[in-house]
Amino acid sequence: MMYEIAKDPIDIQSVIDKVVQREAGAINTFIGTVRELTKGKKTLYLIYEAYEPMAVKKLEQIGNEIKERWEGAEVAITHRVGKLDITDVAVVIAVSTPHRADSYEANRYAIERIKEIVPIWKKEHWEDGQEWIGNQLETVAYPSGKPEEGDLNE
Amino acid sequence: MMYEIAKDPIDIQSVIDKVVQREAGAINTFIGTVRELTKGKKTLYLIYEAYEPMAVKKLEQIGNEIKERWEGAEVAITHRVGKLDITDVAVVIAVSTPHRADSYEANRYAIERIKEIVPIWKKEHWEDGQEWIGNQLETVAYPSGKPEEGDLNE
Amino acid sequence: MNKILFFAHLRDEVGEESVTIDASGKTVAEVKALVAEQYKLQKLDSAMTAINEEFAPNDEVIKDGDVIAFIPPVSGG
Amino acid sequence: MNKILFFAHLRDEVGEESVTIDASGKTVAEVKALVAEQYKLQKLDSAMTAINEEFAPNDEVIKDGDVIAFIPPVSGG
Repeated sequence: MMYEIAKDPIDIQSVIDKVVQREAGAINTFIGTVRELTKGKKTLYLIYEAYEPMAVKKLEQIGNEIKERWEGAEVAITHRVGKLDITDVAVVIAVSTPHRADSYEANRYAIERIKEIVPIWKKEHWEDGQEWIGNQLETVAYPSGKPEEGDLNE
Repeated sequence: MMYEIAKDPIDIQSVIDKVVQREAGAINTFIGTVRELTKGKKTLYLIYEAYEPMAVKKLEQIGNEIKERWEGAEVAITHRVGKLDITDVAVVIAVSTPHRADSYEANRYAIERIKEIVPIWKKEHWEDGQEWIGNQLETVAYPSGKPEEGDLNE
Repeated sequence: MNKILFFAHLRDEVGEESVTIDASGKTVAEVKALVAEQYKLQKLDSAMTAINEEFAPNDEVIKDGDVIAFIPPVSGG
Repeated sequence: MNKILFFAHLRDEVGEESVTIDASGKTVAEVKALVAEQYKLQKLDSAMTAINEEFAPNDEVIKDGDVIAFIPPVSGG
């Protein structure tokens, strides 16, 4: 399974192993970790929740979009759910491509798309409260289309 | 040691572990692997050779350049030397930063700088011969300066 | 009948992971209005809707047995 | 005396990892010309030079004990 929602800690190496190929000279891996400070506010821990079957389908859709755009790419993504502490790994995205530039660009595309279309939510817990996070800026979503170049550089 | 030349296979997780920090929300990892085909020619294996003490110093210089440019970045780089087979890992670059965009950009900067200033060479072995690879295009080198934006997109 | 799934802040507000109603023949927009009123959900407008695990536009008509999910702005990654 | 290190194709051509000569007082450019002639190295021009593990310009003057390395275009990564 190249696309997974995991309840247990993610084994990074095993995600990387899924995209190893003889044709690849580059594997770019993005690891999203729980950061302690966001805008000066101290996070104690996070809860991630997913609409699991749909989330897996949407991760797969992202992988297919990447393979269409970047020839020879292989993609594996695992996103964790449940309670995560500071420095815990929330998501691992591994993309292998023949040439290095593509591996960076395709991987970057994946994380931006995850933040747009994959039904996963996080609840931040601080010392003085908690809140479900999501698009507080009321920015545009792209449920079926693809983001424009400019959207990748926010 | 954040910057290493290794004679044995690189443990990717241990390179990643070096850059974990509570202030980081992102760890970008680049893994350079030995690709079978380059311009239609079939590689059997590679030999990497390094001027080791200088290579370690230059990796450290790259790490310092990154920390200067991207605030809060942590960097670890391990490059392997010796005989490498197809799909073997030649280099692992891990960069953690508070925000994700920086982790991609800083990591990309690292691999481009490695290809400019770190005294490591590879010899490609094909069925019909072998050759030391290096700048066959006679492009410009940047021994002490830094590459311009355009140079990162080759 | 149709199962309706809630996530994140919607789940907290409704107090249920899912409810079952008869929505067949109604559009997504109509079901949204209905559910928003019944559960006093002020932010349902900003949620997208999925039918059978795929995003659906507001004018799509729901069939019997369709599983409807309201998807608040996502925050994975 | 000065140790001179060779790498990659230069090492193959010279047939040695290093040689020792007296280069003190000479510039990098002078040593390069000398070594190129002695070992018939046609591509030494495209190599950079390091003195004591740091890149050095062609006009730098070598001191006794300096370790000199010729650095062909690199190909790591």
